[in-house]
Amino acid sequence: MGAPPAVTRKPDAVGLGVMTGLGVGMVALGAGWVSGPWAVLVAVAMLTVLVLLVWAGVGGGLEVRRAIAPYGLLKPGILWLSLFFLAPLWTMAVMSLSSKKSRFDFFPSFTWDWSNYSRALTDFAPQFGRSFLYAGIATVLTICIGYPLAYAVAFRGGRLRNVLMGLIVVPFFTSYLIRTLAWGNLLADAGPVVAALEAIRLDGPLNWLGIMDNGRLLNTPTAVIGGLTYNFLPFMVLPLYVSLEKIDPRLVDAAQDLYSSAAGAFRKVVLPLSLPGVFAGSLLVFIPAAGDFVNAQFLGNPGTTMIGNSIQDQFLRQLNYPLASAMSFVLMIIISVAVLLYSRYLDTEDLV
Amino acid sequence: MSAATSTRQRLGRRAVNTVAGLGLLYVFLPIIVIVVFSFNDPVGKFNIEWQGFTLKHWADPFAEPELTRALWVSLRIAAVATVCATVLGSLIAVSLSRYDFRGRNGVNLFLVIPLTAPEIVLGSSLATLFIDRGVDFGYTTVIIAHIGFQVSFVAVTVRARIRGFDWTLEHAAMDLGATPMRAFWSITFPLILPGIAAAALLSFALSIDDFIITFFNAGSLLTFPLQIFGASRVKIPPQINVLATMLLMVSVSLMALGAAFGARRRKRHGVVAG
Amino acid sequence: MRLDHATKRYGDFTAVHEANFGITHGEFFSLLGPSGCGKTTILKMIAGFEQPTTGRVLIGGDDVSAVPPHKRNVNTVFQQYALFPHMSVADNVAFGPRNHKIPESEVATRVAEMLSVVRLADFAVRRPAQLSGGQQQRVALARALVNYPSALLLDEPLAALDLKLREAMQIELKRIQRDVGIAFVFVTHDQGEALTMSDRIAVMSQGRVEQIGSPTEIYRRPATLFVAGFIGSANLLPGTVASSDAVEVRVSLAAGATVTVPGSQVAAGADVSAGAKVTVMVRPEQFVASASPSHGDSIKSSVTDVVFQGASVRLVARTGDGAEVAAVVAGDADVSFLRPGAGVHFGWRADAPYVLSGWPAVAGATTTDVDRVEAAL
Amino acid sequence: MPTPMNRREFLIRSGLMGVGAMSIPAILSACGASDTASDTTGGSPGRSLYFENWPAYIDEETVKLFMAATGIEMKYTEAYNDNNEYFAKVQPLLAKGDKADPDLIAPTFWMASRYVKLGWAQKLPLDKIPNAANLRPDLKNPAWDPNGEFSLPWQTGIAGIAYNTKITGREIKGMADLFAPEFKGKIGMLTEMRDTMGLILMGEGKNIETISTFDEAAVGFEKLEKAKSDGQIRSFTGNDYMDDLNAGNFAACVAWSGDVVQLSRDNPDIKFVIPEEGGTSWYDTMIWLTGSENSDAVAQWINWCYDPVNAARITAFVAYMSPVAGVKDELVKLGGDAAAIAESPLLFPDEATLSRLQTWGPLSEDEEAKFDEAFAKITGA
Repeated sequence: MGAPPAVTRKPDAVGLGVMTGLGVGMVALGAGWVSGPWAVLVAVAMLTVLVLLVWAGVGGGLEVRRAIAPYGLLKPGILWLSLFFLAPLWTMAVMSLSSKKSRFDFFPSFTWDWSNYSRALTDFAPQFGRSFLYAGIATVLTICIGYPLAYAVAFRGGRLRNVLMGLIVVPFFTSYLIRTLAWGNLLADAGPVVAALEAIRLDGPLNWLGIMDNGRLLNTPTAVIGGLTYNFLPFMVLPLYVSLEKIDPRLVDAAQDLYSSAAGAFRKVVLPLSLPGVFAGSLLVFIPAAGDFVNAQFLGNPGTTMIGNSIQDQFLRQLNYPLASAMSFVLMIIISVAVLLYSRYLDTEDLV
Repeated sequence: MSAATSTRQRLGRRAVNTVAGLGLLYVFLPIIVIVVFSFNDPVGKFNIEWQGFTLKHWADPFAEPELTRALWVSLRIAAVATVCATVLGSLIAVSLSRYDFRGRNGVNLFLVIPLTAPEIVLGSSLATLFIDRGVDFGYTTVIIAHIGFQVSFVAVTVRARIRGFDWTLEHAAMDLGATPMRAFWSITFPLILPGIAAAALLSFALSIDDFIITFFNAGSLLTFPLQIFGASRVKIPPQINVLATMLLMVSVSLMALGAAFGARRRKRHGVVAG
Repeated sequence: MRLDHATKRYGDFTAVHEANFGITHGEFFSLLGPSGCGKTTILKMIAGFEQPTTGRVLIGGDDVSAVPPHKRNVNTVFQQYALFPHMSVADNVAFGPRNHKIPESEVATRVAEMLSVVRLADFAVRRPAQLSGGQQQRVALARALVNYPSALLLDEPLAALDLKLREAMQIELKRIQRDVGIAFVFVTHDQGEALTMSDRIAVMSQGRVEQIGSPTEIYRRPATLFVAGFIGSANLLPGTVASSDAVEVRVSLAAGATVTVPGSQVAAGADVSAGAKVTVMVRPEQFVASASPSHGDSIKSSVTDVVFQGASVRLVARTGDGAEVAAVVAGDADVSFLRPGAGVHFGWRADAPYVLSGWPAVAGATTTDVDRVEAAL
Repeated sequence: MPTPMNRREFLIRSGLMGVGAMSIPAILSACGASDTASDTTGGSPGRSLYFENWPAYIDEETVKLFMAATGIEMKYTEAYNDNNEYFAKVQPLLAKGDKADPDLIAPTFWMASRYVKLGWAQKLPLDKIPNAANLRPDLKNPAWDPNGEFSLPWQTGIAGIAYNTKITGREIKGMADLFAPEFKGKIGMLTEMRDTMGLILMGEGKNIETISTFDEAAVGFEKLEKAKSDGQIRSFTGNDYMDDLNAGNFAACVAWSGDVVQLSRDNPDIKFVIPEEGGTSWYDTMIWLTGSENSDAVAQWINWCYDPVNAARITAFVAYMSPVAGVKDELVKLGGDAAAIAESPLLFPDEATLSRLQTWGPLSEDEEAKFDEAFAKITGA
């Protein structure tokens, strides 16, 4: 009885159609496809459809009502997302093809101006490159740090699992900015981390490896990547923990019973079973890291700016909305394509 | 098992634990700095160098009126946005996990997309919409922006938590004469409430701490993170550390409370629906 | 209570096809069939969770097809009980009466009374999770019965219990049904359960009601090959009608013998004209095994397996055309000649064989657990 | 499996959601305006005032004393962090012809000229500001506000070099020191283009008062670009350079005089120097935004601040040069630290020092865009 029947019902089509229609109407109103009297007309039409829907629900039997019910529950949320997620994307797309008549023209007009895109891709290629590079390295690092953490909690945590998990997550309940600033203090030239590294004479090798720059950590790529790694660590640890926790420890025993070494058991049993967590975590870390500008701003130098810094600068300081929109759009498209390719490996439901 | 392998295994085990311990230290390092410096007695504008222990900032955590005001702004925004987003998101989650209907996969995808778009894209696109439509930035725009990213988050979290919920319970209630409304409120709701509450708490935390999206849509409104961002360029009063530590303590106690409540519930109900 | 040509379709899929039968007051009525046959859908139409696509559901003469479940005076015991985990046993039981706005004092009396009927008076304050499976099952019963429904619908209520408990609960259910005297509509895929408890059984397959009758009727005189094979164990021997008249039908079996069956032992409506494809059913306990051909009809086969089962011995043999047949002989009979590989002749009393239309998919013995069917009869 | 709803419930649900959803656009456009306005101070026009200023740019007393003296309800906030950023915040409102939250803001002179050019500033009610006469003569009637009717300076200052002797171990004299290899990765520059570029260009022997095209300044941008790619420059900062200087992350950086005076009170290792090649002088100036109706309050406030007694109190705290004549005498009267400040050459520079300072001349819109773009490219944003 628990599972829904694997058959579709006819009134579904009506519900789906109505909801899609209302969603499109919402986007139309939000993105300004229609204006003035037409907007009123669209609003009236949407209202009419809603009234008809209610009327059908009341007049129609159990079946009709039941077929409409799921859409009824979805409607408010979906309409909200249509208005405040889809419509903005549309507006942004239009903006990215607009041009400004003068420097202080605050209402750029739509002119199919593709130059915004060519500028975004040429002038800001280094920033795009750095964003993906830093985000990529940070993702790998979160796996390196997060995996042992999640593993230790899931398999060694015993009854303290939840407490330990809480301990790992709790620091991230302090403000993101304050945490990043605190890293700035820790990594400062006269700060404790540099002092500690010097005390154990690691500064030489680290300089040589390019991890430290002339004995400095703050305002180097290392600091930016470190900040990204730190700030997005929980997004890796949580899905990893969820997938590791599901693994029955007896599977490891079974593998060892079947002559596998401890490392072999890990490699052949635990690791493959935890891969969905690794995939989900990677997305959850990579995406926000690629768009971040806080770490690069607080911990970086002029040579470590990421695309987020550029978008923010173009949008909020240079007021070049068309260029900022084009950059945002490129960023989103690159990430969406990456996510689509990546998501072949996992179900969307595994994401959180 | 030979002595050699068991030694190796013990070593391996110790290595994992050591790495995990170091990881935990890494996680806590900046927090220690934040907490310690809330007791610092800085000379001048900057709370960077350790100067001496004092309790005075704790005695008067609200000494910085602008900071306190910003914290209030953030709390208010988070409260309103979380309530709205929790309702919208939970409805979606209930609909998705309870019904099978045409377009369900589409809705699932639609929900995930906002979660996979970088914050800067969400923030700047929404700001573009507001500018384009001539909407003034302020409370409303920030709340709208927050609800936007929270809805997806709540929907996905609640959906995960109520996956496996036994919807026959609702049938049973109606079979026993309960109206569908009553069946929902007296049976389903109390059982999925922990899941919803957890999602609401998390999205509240997300809202309070959101910087990037808010930065684009706040206009001249200052939320707590925006205030910190402003302060970071001029002077960072120790009260920031005090308030951050207080927020931390509140969330820790909320989590502890949640854990304790959850444990008691599990013991009493056995079956966990949430 | 009646289903009047009730049909339920989901899209192109017909879950229930023209269900048309009545259930009388005080009757223990079972819906029996393999999973997916539509029996649960019928139950849901009666409870109100589903509406017939065409046809009607009548309770006490009123058409309730469109009445929602909370307004129907029937209650359900769900498969996994669906007890409310956040409520005590007493609150679970009181849930129905409270919905009907019955004064709290009376609710308390009723709950106490009903809990004592199901012998759970001492467990009123516990949570469902603190009870055993059997106790949970009785709470579910009490929770439904406390509403004094005109009929109780039970959806595979015993499926979650282990064998011993299931048998105990069968007796308990029957006792309670006799005590409260209302109609029980019992959905099960376990024929043993149905045969044990029911006054009447509706056997269903692929959305259709194949036969409705008392346990003896459907066991002895199955209407279709499906019923014959599904209820109890049967040896289904395909053959062709050699000749037939008013008195008897002669069938030549694929296994290589000719059988004479009295006219009274032909399924209603079966085509027994000469040349028609028919199946002769003989229950394993009706076979008489002997080392040499006895008088009367018999089929020759060779023993493949002898299983001693205490009270009886189960004999598996293979006929000339390769079909496997089974027989059950008394445990104290002399079976020394039955060694694997030995030839054996199966004979029967003249009125034992039974003729059905059509050929089975697999000739020979159906694999249902024989002992339990026997015990039920 | 699906559960039916009854009619009433269905009605309520669908109806509420429908109405809720439909009204969002209405709410969206309706409450936007009212809602930001509600954040400003209430009260009748003329009796309330909202001044948005740079952080740490006033002592705490002045606002309280002003409110007590006049009965005007004043809101004073410090969210003006960056000229460009603040411009971005208010432009959607002002460009539409709406009112921004504050009545008064204190942009730097070149940004103030942009507000005036765009028509987003109102003429000050000078007839009600008798103390305007106290304005230092050298600040009167700037090129972009020839009649001096749109702006009255808040504070003026010098951009020069600040350094931490603990890190440098030596005295810093001029711009060449900022590009010295020994300080690689230890040098800070300001995100304020005119100050950073001004010093660099003056270091290259240019006169920034006469520069009007990008080409004339290109050499400075090349110099900065090279320093950046060499890793000489650690970061571009706003006011937070003080943080890095104090913590020793910067050996030296481009800095503003008043900040360093304040900072060196707590940390004597921090020094400020006007480069041998010369420093820039700049001023932040109060402008009255369009749409504000509080003309009385604006007049009273400016008049209050231009009273040398009040101006001296502010100066004693912020340690910048006051635009108000007669402040030095008032400082001496105050005695103590304030009197000490009165002797500071950074607050009251002598003629020789003043002659080493230059102020950027006006740039056309297109040329300014080129400067900003080139600078943004180097700062990496």
